[in-house]
Amino acid sequence: MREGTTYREAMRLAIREAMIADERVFVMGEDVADYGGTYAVTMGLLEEFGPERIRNTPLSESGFVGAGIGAALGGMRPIVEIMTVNFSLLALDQIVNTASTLRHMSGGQFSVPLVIRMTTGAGRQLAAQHSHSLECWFAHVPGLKVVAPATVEDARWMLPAALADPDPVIIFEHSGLYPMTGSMGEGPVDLVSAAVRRAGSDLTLVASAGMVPKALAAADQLEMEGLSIEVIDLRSLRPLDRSALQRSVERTHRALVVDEGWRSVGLSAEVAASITESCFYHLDAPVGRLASAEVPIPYAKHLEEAAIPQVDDIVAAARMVLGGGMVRDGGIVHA
Amino acid sequence: MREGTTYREAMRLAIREAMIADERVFVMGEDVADYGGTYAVTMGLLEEFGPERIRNTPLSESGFVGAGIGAALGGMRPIVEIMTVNFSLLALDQIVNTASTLRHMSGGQFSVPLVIRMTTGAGRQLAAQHSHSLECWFAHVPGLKVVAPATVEDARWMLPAALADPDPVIIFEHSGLYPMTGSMGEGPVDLVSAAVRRAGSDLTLVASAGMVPKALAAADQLEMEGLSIEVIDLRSLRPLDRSALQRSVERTHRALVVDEGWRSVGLSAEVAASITESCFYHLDAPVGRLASAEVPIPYAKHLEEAAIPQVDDIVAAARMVLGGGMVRDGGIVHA
Amino acid sequence: MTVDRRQVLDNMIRIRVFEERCAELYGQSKIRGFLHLYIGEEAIAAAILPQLRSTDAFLGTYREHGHALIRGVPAGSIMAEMFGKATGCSGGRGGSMHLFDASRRFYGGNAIVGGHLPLAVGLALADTMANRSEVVTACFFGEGAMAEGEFHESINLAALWNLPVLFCCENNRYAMGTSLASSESQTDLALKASAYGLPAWTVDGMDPDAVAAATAKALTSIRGGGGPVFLECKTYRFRPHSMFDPDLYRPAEEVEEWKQRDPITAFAERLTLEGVVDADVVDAMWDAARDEVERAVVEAEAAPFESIDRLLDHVTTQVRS
Amino acid sequence: MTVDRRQVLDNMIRIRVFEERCAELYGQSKIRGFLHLYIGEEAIAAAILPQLRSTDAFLGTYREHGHALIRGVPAGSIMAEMFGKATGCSGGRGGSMHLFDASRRFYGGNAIVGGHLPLAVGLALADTMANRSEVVTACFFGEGAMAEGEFHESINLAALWNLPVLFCCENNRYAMGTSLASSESQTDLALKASAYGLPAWTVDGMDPDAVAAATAKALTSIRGGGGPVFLECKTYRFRPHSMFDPDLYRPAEEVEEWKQRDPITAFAERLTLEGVVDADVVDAMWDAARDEVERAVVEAEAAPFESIDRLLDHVTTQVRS
Ligand SMILES: Cc1ncc(C[n+]2csc(CCOP(=O)(O)OP(=O)(O)O)c2C)c(N)n1
Ligand SMILES: Cc1ncc(C[n+]2csc(CCOP(=O)(O)OP(=O)(O)O)c2C)c(N)n1
Ligand SMILES: [Mg+2]
Ligand SMILES: [Mg+2]
Repeated sequence: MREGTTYREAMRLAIREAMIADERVFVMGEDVADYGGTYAVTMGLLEEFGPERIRNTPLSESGFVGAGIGAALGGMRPIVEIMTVNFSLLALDQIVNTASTLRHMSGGQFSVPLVIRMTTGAGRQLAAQHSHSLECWFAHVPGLKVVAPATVEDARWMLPAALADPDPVIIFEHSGLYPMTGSMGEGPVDLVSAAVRRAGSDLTLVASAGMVPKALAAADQLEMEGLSIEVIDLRSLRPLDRSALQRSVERTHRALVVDEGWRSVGLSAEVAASITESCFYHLDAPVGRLASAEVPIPYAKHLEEAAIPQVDDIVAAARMVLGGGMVRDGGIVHA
Repeated sequence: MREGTTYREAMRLAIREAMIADERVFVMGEDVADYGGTYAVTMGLLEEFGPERIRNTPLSESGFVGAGIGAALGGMRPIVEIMTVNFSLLALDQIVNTASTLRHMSGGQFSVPLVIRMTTGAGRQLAAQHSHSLECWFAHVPGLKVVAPATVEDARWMLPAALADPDPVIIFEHSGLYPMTGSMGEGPVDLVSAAVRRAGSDLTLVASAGMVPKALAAADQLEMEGLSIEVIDLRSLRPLDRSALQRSVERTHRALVVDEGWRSVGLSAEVAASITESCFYHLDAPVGRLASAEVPIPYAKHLEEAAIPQVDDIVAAARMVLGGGMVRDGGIVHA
Repeated sequence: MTVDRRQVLDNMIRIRVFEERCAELYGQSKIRGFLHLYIGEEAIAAAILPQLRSTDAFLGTYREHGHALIRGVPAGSIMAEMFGKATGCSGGRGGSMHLFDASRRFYGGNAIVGGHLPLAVGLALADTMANRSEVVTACFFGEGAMAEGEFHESINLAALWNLPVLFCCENNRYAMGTSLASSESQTDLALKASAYGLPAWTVDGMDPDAVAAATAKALTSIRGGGGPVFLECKTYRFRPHSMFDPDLYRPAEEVEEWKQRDPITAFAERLTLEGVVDADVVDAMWDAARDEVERAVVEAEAAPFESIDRLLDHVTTQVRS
Repeated sequence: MTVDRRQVLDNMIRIRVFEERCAELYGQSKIRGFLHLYIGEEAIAAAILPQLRSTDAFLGTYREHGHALIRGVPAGSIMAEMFGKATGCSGGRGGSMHLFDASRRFYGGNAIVGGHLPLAVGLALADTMANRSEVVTACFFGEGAMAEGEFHESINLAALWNLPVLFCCENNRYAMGTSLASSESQTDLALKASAYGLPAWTVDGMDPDAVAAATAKALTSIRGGGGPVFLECKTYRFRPHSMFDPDLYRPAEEVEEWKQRDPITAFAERLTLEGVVDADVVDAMWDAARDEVERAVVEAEAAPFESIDRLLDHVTTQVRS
């Protein structure tokens, strides 16, 4: 009976299974132990595996992320949890200057088989310092692999794939998805391909992480107007599955990219540029981009909602692309 | 007699003038004092202004960048020097979580009139940890203004404009440009508009910082083949001067973006996406992107050169765009 | 400076009443996001903040309602902020973790643990460079912040440059669910701080008199040009870390033991014994605090939300036309 | 473990000869990028590294030619690396600042000041968790790194978790042009480190015997499960920070004074006086070192450059087909 598992439980199951299967695997991060994880992902694991392997750290993001890199170099398979992407800003030196470069700088002598999990996204009124969606920064860096599970199945199966990978893998979990239920499937899954979550022929909607359920809801709504929308879940943000995007848009001739991150120089730009490069002569309209308003995420609920793409915004933007128009540049202000 | 000033001297002159004009202005950073600045930009200023205003800091990027934010809040006009963008990874929490958000989070009560200068770019065989071009990360963040002087004139005049701005401004100086000579002009300059550095009608070449001289050289070469190339220097990376790009490409119908940063999810993606959005029905070919190979920059000279766009690569890519083709995705490996 | 001990008691009561009401309002979904209560720790803010001058600068953490209140930010504007209203002290953009008040040199409200420490250094540097004499920057932080690199870098800068900063560590023994002993190899925090070469003292943070006395000494030294001082106040939070915290990591008995040391009860008793107050005075304080908070709630309820058209305001200084 | 003092002298000579040749080759543009010489500081690597076992892990800074050499990385492969050749110990990708040798547990060569300290913690953690007993991770860094947050976070983790790390601070008094006194509010670095609750000692880094003795004691303690040890070696770099440094920040007399204390001269004299070596032995050491380096140069010259087709190798594990 696999229906009805939550994204959170799927993640926890994945960690637990990995720890049982391989004693080199351990979890390290702030409040992963007694507290049970900020988002309760590691709840109960301390009791089962003890404090060595469910290892609480002091508040020292650079220190424990770097220690994870070192432990990976030393033969372990650490799963480092950074509470949220907001705090990863304190650890970027280690991630970018060390984890992503070591293999290359050493001429291929060293692997860093490290998995970093962190939550991303807004939507909980946590305001500007707790609501970043900075996946795009990581997706820019050679030497990293970056994935964003948007389904319970990926929450369950991306972790073992990441642990099996000899290179550093960053898993972005969207904090809004933890209570979502769904089927875990049978696994395994890969870390490189995009998935068509819904087939369609009039427009390709590209989304990732927390935007996938919204894109699907928007597609349902548009279907009632007789429009056939294909929804692609990027799954892997680095590498991007450019050929999946190409295949889809060559059929639909139109695309809209939806991104919870800010618009300028973000993920949506790369997806739009990539589709345009590969499908230029197939496109009936410019690729649309719908991203978060270019503002630090405000606390007030109505302002926060207005800042982030909502289902209605996606519907409106899709209609715009279908009409051949350009999705308005800059933040969309919602009615 | 203003001809022949170097980019380095222009920068120094700008600092010196600002310090004479406004006693709230001071310089803070690693080795700005006795050492004279890693790139000798502040050489001689300690003697003139003393150690309070040419303030050496310990190695603590997060600490002194944050102290710069605090000093700005406290009414000073700090110029914080981060030696290179590579080390700014240690200060990103302060820049993104504090400097860029304070105004918004406080409902507009606080300004952060801080100027951060840092060098960027590769080309000096300094290898993976000293060769990043991460301008695109900063250009993604609302609340920041990001500029990249590519001429001696901008090196001279962007600083006073940045100091006059009530918001945090990041100035990226390309380390390869310091010895470049040119005219300083009369100033002032703005921090928001792109500049046409060379007019042309067949193709718009878009570049910034260290890629501008290369783009100009490539344009000269192509002119000998009878091709008329327009070269646009972005100058401001946030905000982007999207209308300047649009105006140019509406005339030329073709564009190639050249970027020293990595290709995926970088600055070139935004420029390409933006041009495509505004000029879709004017474009005769997909916007080309020529960026650095997706590899941590290697030490060996021939490998480093191969990793970064060179004049010949620009010429080749421009021909490709002019032929209606697509500039090859992923890193270009040079012949 | 001598503190008015009655005022200190009153301060504690005001914070307590304000925050207990906040907890209720959270239950009613009037307040959202993260809400971190200071209940149990009131003695610290109550005894230190009255000793600061209006010219001094102040920085707190995300657990800063009490500090804002005692700094003088009107309860109504704090409450409106937590309701997400346009009249809130941060225009509804900040919420509980980001209270600000420029007119009172209150620089927030910071939700990055340790993130405000470098700002404190910079503010003190600005005051020093501008020759604003006797001005102090007071920066409050939890003991959890001391493991962060930003603590290390900031306290070194302040000590190295002899800046007028009061570093006030509110050591409530836990950083979320992480106990001090599992966070610091050196749990004697004053000893740890003293290694940076600045005066570092520990006081009982449940005792407002002790806190006030140490603070007075520290401020005199700082205002006199003696450089930064580190003050550890040992305290305890009676509530979970935030409204999301299941509070599984500490024994209920430990919480109960500390609650026996409730700083308000203890201080009210002491002042009563000493004849400084009597039961009526104390009751009147509670009543006035309740009044204040109820007025704040009414004000916050009545206040307007910001127009969505102003979503993009305050990103950079140029306001959209 | 007792060190062979003749070997220590030989080690110092090998480093000196190697690096003086590097400086020449830099002048000839054979070596490019940054080049940081260790000249003057040789006693530290020369006396510590022979005491490490092949099972121990080692991490250094960008000033690590000497360490690589004494760790056993062949001079030819270091030189080839600096020439940017495919046969270099990092395949020509790293250069002077990024020497690596997996077979010797030599984890680099790191060019971010302080950036390797967390790695040391992690390596020691891995050894501990995998029950590899008596294994030590030795991590060398300059005194400038101690102001960085990464130092603070790393040493706390190591002490908190009682990990087998030797923290070796090469205090050469300057971080580029910044003197210790303008970098640290606490210039007694062992005192500063001891605040983390671990043994912390200072030794004369110009005296190989002192360094060797302190190291032996530290290693015994660490291998025995005593947790990390911090060792400050007071030293001086005779050359500018890098080949780009105009060296304006320190008086020429200061440099001269320190040069009088050249560790090689002094130690050779001491060993001669004690009858451990004689002039012939010492001469032979210099000759052998020169031979070694010349062979390395010839080897590096003759080595092939990496094919540009392999530019994208080693980014992720999957090699392009
Ligand atoms: C850099 C950073 N890491 C993690 C968090 C999540 N977090 C919020 S509060 C907190 C505990 C802080 O403890 P302490 O400093 O002792 O303050 P207290 O909450 O006890 O007052 C943590 C881990 C954060 N906000 N910032
Ligand atoms: C994080 C960081 N900031 C700045 C630099 C530039 N830099 C390189 S070496 C150095 C001085 C380091 O001094 P120290 O740690 O004492 O080592 P030493 O060079 O004296 O051996 C600096 C500032 C850097 N490489 N990394
Ligand atoms: Mg605490
Ligand atoms: Mg040094």
